[in-house]
Amino acid sequence: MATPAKVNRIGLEPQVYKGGKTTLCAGCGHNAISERIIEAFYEMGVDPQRVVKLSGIGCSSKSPAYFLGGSHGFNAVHGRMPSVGTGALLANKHLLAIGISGDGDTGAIGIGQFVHLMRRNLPIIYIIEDNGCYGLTKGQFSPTADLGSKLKTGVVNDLPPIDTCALAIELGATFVARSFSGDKKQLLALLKAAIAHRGTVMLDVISPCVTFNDHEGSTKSYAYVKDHDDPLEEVSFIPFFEDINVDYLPGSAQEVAMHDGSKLMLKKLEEDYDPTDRIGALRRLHEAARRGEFATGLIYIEPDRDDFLTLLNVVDEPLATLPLERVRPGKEALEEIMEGLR
Amino acid sequence: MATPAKVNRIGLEPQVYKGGKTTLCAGCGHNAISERIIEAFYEMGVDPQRVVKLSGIGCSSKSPAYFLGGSHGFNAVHGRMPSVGTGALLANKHLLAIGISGDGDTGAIGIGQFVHLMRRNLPIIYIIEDNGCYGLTKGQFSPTADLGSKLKTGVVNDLPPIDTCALAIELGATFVARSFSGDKKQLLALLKAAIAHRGTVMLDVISPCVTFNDHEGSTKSYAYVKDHDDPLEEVSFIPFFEDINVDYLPGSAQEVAMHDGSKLMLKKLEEDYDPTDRIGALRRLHEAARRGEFATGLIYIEPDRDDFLTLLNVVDEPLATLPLERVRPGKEALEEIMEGLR
Amino acid sequence: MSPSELAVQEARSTPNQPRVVNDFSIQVATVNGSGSQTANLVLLRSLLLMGIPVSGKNMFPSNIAGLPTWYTIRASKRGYIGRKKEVDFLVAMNPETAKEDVLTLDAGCAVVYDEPLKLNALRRDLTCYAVPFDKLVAPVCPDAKLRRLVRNMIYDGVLARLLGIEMPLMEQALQKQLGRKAKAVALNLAALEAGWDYAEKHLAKQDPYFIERMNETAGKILIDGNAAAAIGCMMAGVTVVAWYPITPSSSLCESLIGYMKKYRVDKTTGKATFAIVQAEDEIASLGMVIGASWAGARSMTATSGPGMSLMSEFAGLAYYAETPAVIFNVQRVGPSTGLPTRTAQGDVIKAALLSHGDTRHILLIPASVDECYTMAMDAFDLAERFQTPVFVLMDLDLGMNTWTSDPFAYPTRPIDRGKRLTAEKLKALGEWGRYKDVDGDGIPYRTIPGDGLPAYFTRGSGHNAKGQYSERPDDYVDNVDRLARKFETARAHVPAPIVERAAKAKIGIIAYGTSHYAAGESRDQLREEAGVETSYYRLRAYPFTADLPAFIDAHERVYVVEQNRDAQMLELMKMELAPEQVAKLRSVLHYSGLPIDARSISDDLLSQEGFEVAKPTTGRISAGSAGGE
Amino acid sequence: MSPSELAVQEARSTPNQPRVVNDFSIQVATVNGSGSQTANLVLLRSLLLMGIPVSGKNMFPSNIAGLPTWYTIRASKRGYIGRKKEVDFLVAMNPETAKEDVLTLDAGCAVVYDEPLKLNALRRDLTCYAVPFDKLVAPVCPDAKLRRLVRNMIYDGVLARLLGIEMPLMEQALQKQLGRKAKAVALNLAALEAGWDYAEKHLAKQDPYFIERMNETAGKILIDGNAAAAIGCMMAGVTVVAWYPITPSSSLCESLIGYMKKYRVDKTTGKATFAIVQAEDEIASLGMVIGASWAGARSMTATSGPGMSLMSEFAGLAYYAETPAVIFNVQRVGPSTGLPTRTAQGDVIKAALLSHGDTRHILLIPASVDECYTMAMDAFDLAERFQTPVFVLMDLDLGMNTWTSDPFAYPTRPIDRGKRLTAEKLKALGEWGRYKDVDGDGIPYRTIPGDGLPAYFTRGSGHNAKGQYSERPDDYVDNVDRLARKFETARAHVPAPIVERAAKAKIGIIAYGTSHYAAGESRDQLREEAGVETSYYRLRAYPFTADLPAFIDAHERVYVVEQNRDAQMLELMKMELAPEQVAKLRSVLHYSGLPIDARSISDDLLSQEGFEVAKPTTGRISAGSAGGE
Ligand SMILES: Cc1ncc(C[n+]2csc(CCOP(=O)(O)OP(=O)(O)O)c2C)c(N)n1
Ligand SMILES: Cc1ncc(C[n+]2csc(CCOP(=O)(O)OP(=O)(O)O)c2C)c(N)n1
Ligand code: SF4
Ligand code: SF4
Ligand SMILES: [Mg+2]
Ligand SMILES: [Mg+2]
Repeated sequence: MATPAKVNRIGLEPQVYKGGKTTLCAGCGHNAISERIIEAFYEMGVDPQRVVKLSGIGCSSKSPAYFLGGSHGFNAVHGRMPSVGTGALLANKHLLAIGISGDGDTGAIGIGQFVHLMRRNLPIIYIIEDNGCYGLTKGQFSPTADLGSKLKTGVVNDLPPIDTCALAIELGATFVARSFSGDKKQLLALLKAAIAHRGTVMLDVISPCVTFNDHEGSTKSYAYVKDHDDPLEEVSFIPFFEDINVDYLPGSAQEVAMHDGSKLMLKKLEEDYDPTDRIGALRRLHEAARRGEFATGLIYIEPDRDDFLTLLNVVDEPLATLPLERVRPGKEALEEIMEGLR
Repeated sequence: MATPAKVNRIGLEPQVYKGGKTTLCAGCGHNAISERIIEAFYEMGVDPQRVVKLSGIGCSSKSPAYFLGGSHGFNAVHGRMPSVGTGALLANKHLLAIGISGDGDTGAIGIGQFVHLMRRNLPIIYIIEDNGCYGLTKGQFSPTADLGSKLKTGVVNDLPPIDTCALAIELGATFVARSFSGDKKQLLALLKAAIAHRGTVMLDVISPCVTFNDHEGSTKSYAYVKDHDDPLEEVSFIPFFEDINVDYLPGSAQEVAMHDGSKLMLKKLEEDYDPTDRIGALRRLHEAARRGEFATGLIYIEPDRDDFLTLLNVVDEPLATLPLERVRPGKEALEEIMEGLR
Repeated sequence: MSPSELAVQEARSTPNQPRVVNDFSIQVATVNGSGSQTANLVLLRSLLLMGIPVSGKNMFPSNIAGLPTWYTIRASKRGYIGRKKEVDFLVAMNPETAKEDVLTLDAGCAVVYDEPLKLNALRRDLTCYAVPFDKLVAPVCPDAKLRRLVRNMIYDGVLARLLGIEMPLMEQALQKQLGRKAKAVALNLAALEAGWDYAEKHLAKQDPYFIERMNETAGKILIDGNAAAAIGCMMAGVTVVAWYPITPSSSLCESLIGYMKKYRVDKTTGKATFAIVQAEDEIASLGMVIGASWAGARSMTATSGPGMSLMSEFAGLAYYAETPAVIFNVQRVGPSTGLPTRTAQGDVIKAALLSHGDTRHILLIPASVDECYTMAMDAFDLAERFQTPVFVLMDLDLGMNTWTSDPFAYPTRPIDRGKRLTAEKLKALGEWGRYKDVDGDGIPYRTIPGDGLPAYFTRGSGHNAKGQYSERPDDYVDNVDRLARKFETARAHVPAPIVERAAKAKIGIIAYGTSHYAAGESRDQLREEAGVETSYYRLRAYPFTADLPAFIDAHERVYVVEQNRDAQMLELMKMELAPEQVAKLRSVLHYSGLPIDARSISDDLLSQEGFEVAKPTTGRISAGSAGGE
Repeated sequence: MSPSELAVQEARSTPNQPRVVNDFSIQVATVNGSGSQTANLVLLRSLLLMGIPVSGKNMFPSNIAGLPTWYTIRASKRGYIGRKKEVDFLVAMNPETAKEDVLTLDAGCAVVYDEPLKLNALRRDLTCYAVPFDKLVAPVCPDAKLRRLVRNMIYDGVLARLLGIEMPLMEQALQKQLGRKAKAVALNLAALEAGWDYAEKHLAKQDPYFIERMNETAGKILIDGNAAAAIGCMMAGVTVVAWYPITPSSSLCESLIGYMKKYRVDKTTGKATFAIVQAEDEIASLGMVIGASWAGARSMTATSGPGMSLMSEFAGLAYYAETPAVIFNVQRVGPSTGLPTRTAQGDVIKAALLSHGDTRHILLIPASVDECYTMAMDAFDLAERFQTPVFVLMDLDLGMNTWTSDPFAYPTRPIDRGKRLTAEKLKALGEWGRYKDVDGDGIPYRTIPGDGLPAYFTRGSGHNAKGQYSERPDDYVDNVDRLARKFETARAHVPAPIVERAAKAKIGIIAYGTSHYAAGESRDQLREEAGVETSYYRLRAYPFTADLPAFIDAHERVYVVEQNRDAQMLELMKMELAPEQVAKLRSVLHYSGLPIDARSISDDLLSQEGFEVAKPTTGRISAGSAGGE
């Protein structure tokens, strides 16, 4: 007797959420992130038909081919995923967009588009698979490489890193988090919350490059990150469609109500951390960085700001498929214009 | 009997520091900034032969033609002044570089190069002539336009501004200040300090566009800025070559020792403001912005960090003019290389 | 100026010239930011209302206010609307350029000038009319701050009187121009009348230039090419626009915003059927367009040369990934920090080949405002049909100057959304592959996110016909060969040229875009002045259509007229035409930044034909400020 | 494999083939990241040490580890170093591609394969040698983690035995390759010997392929083009480098960093006579180069197609502002997200015309590693002499593959820093103007910041000859005409072609860059197989030098061989050659992403010449993974 297939709330099997076989190196952090994405979308019961996957160029940017095989994807040019994603969402505001970038793709050539995407609060899940180097071009330092971090060749990085989380907060992103490809639980919870959030989700996931940046002296090696992970809270996510009550001691947890009715439960690890306080969040990031640590978890959230698509006030249907009558004004309109020009 | 010409400490007359006749609109804030630059370079006794002026494209970017006529200048492409400036300084580390950009030139197309210049702490005086609009293309909103600010046509800006000062601080610039084209005294003092600083000076000068953005409803109009100027301190500059002692009540002023022996005296207007505290500076910027005000003055300074040219550890002479013997290795070198390839 | 001074000056003029009616050019020299644009457009429209074919061209500097600007209005009973090289009637308002403006005129020209400039002292072979503008403006405009703006309307009044433009039409033009701004209308009307009155009382007509009513402009509209293109985009059903301001293309998107807000917002819900985003730069603009087109929207951007250069990488991606994109390039003189307010046809070969690697793009080249309108619609249809970027190459002259036109016709054709896979088609095909050439025309079927049909992963060239990742040499070759085939298919679908064969003509002329007007006028000059008959081929698109070789074959020599230094269109032709055809091709180039004029073409062509050509006329205008910084 | 199995297989081979000595290709199919590169380079170098002309080409995927990779080594006693289309000897290590690799071989080929793959079962017309790599590696490499890396060295040992490569030379090559890493040397030596021993004991030679000592490589070096160019840059005295990583150009700058650290740092102070900056992208790279060159440094960047596209705007500015810049473009298959690890000559016309507006750039096109070295030096001299960007167009094949060469000669020429104004010159000139053409060659004199000479304000085209701001039409025309003149001057200064005229040849062949080797070999094939004599013109630069028309005139038909779809160099030629010359031009194209091979040229050319050409050989390699993502 066949056991009934395991399905999610929209009746799809886990298999549906998988993608092609990865061509990344065995053990690459990026693969772990793909796995969490597969789980999160499966468990949240997202319709793959609604999802678009966008990326730039890099090992990280290849990874959308390795999850959600039934969704459309666009492997664009280096550093320009944000604009392509913006366009896709303008065409169809019902799409759920997930953009995958690398720290080189975002921090170097793509930092301009990153800045403007954050500023617009475009509703997209923007993931940086952050390994502190350019994996695909063989390991040069990227702009997130830490001061003093070493290349395999022994060369030392003498520039300060760009903290993409601090930048995103400064620029107006409404959901900013950092995680580690090795922290399954935290990453999964954050990804689910990301799916529930309406606005820009900026999720910097430290994701060791096992081939070029996993050695002693690197501050983005698996071992180093594991040792220097400094979680702000214990994150759990309760989707709107699950009726779970979690009890915490009063004051020991913060509950964030998401746009779709889901809840993000943050069990405090530090008395005073409040992820809705922008300047507090920045301070905390700076402090961790000064200690050589990575503050992870939900760093900042502003659940209620209007996202870019809302500001544009477009019709409810996707612009992409409006019929001719809706997009071509009538004869009178043209005549009126002509009259005005006589 | 001819009166002796007024000259500065290197014996040059004020005239020498002037440039061509401005082609900007009468009353444009940018012209006021050019005047302060002329004064500052004159009074500091900078040799114009040592100065290079760089700019992108915009009304602001035209202004280097209107000061320091005896210095070389390069009006580059839109948003890319930072890279051209970087190149010039790499070629000759003895040059004193002043880059003029606009809020569009920097905040929109140029934000990527801005980010990386700040991160490198390139020793350049980077001035944003900030009018919240694209003057040269007739007044569209720029990324520094404030939320809710109005165009002449009545259109309201619904995106948050990029605070270039906060960004510069976050990214590692070592001298970050904001001023107002209408505040002669403050701007002049900051410009002189900028000349004395070794490292990136990011000076955002609010500079009203009298033609397109000086109306009611604009938050970058002359009147609005005058009303909402929120100076952090009273800035005065004492150059190393002047032997002045200023007495302040203890605790009422902060003295910043500059790299060249000059002193920046900051008479406190607020008890607790400390421009060497990064996160404090960010908080203060956020607070002013929340109140709809512009925090001006010296916002942040870190006088001692190595600048980019120092990190590169190049020879003392300009690379540009090293003689052939210094830049072409000898025959033995080539032979050694060839031997290694056999 | 006292009446006696006037008398002196009359003596200097050449009163025995024959009357020149409706066939001359007026140049107004002012500084920008002085409100002269209103006065100039009123003058232009008044001539239109007089029924006379007319055109207006603005030569303005690359700054906002205070620098020399020249506006040239040409009245032409024969309907010539290209630039006229010679100035016949000068209005000299700008002290900075007045001297040079006057010195470069041909003998016999007329000059209205601001009295204090004393231009009459400069030459004796002109007809000079002094007007004390400051004195006249004071009484009509008590508010001293506004005088600068109103002052220019006075020369309209003076010209109306001197040339014979009917005042009621002038007033009508003024009303139209200023719309509902009652106070402005009143002030300007007063200035207009003050000018008229002054001329009536103090200026005795001495020059030969006259305006007389015709009936050539009934129903015509006045519009610039950018606005015309904007209307076309709206009518094409554009839904996503991403742009970054740049002269001379900004007003295309700005006009579009205006029209869309008026006609494309749901009256009841207030919601828009479009999204227009001012992007952070041109790379982002094209990225957004590509993303939107990929997701199924009709999407466009507009820019000029520097922006197009920045779009290079993305343009190549779109060519290979086969996403539609409509890109207007309103051309200006290159490069960046070049002459952004001067016109050129300098991006032709660059647009055709934009990006690295083997790429080739469709170009549409409108010559008129009407074509700006229709080709905007064509562009979207072609971009979606061929799933590729389509460049609409305009230029500053077409985009920013005001042109007369018949009113635009409402589109009768439905829009072509190209080969979109449907459930039925999928069934019919059996198996779908994103890049399969099922119809043999090189054009594959596509799906879009959210349509419920099979998804695919979009990349540049690294895929097989099914859209799967591939680095196989044969997959690559198959794919790029299909792309070449697709481009060949496009030949039959782009706008065909407009050809005029003259019966016994041995000479052909090929022109495109705004060179058309000067070329047409030049053909008349060649016929009338030198007895040279020419056939004419107005090119409207790239790839070239199949009839180009035949046109060349039918003539002994063919001149390709264009506004760039390097003969870029000719270069594109040479790349694909047979050597026999190439052997017949000659080039006529004009690249000073000013719009091309008929006289320059005729002189150049005739001298290439072995005629003796007179020294270039002195009518070289001094447009452009120099030096002094 | 048991000896009896071996016997079965021997029967299948075709033992009566004649001995093939020093004239065959070996292809090693592995996965990348498996350390095979070391084994392949040792094999390559051992042949060099045997005195045999040899070349190696790596066909690798666009990822870091785990995907199929093919390395082809060609031994050619006649000195052919282009790619050979047919594979003669396969080493099949990669389970994923082994089947297809074997199936596409021609009959009679030899195969060494990993025993478990059982490839002998696939075909009976090959000579198959099974080797149990895993079993052999275990004893020589106790550390299981290292086995993956050492395992490949075993096939070197097997091949040494089967082909007759002398073991001491193999060992010498290994020492050279691994340098001072004693432990690695020891491990690999053991693996090498294990391979040799296994072959000695278990494999009976059945194939016809043999390596025998020659004396053709004395003193030769092995180097890739990127490293060669880097040495050239260092010797040219480059002082400022700005770059952004991109395959296949990264290793140019990375090699340069290595050399500069060694040879351009002051021994006593530890200070560098150079600055190398990894920029944030290619726009910034070129911006830095322009800034540095403007300020007087010798400055360069290196990139590939996508980066060059991004440099478009700046390239135009540099052309107009007349700042030197040296840009290496190591070409790969376009577009972005295309095939970044495959070779092409696809950016030729793009580089020549890069930017909007009327621009034209100097291109240098090295064909050999020696020319990478010398032309790097030429590039700086030309860039400074002509105050303009100079592109050095290499390709992946040249830049990343390892080539044999004579050692590079130390430069004898001093560097040319171009027309820099000096105090004396200024005195002689009287008045200096930044853009004055005082020498009639179009090249003006420049000053640099800090030199104490007159300063100027640098812009694109908006200036007069003095360098002052100007929008005047005549100033613009004068300036761009001078720029065109300057480009004409360059014709006489760029590297001249290498021409070989065959006495009675009616056919000419033009090739450039890496197409040279296949073209040369093809000329032999044409002569020997079809009796077709050809002359040869190896183009080395753009603008074309004056002798190009004469070469074409001297032949009836001229074939332009290139590695792109659109015949880009031919297009550039058509743009300027006379129609009689164009009529003679034909095209031979190869654009699969693999390096061009002689057989493909010969077949294509002969069929265009009307010869009957055999169906393409089956020797089509399966380089490239497909599908299944
Ligand atoms: C315009 C352009 N420049 C350079 C490259 C080469 N390139 C490909 S991936 C990459 C860096 C990728 O680094 P990152 O984004 O951190 O991704 P990772 O491989 O580390 O995951 C670069 C520079 C390119 N593809 N396009
Ligand atoms: C690549 C490119 N895109 C667009 C332009 C057009 N452009 C010129 S100036 C400018 C904006 C200038 O704004 P800002 O920097 O704020 O200077 P301002 O004029 O306000 O001083 C733009 C968009 C250009 N020159 N180049
Ligand atoms: S090179 Fe690094 S980033 Fe790329 S796939 Fe391998 S481990 Fe991952
Ligand atoms: S338009 Fe505005 S920014 Fe430009 S010069 Fe005029 S006032 Fe200044
Ligand atoms: Mg990375
Ligand atoms: Mg501005």
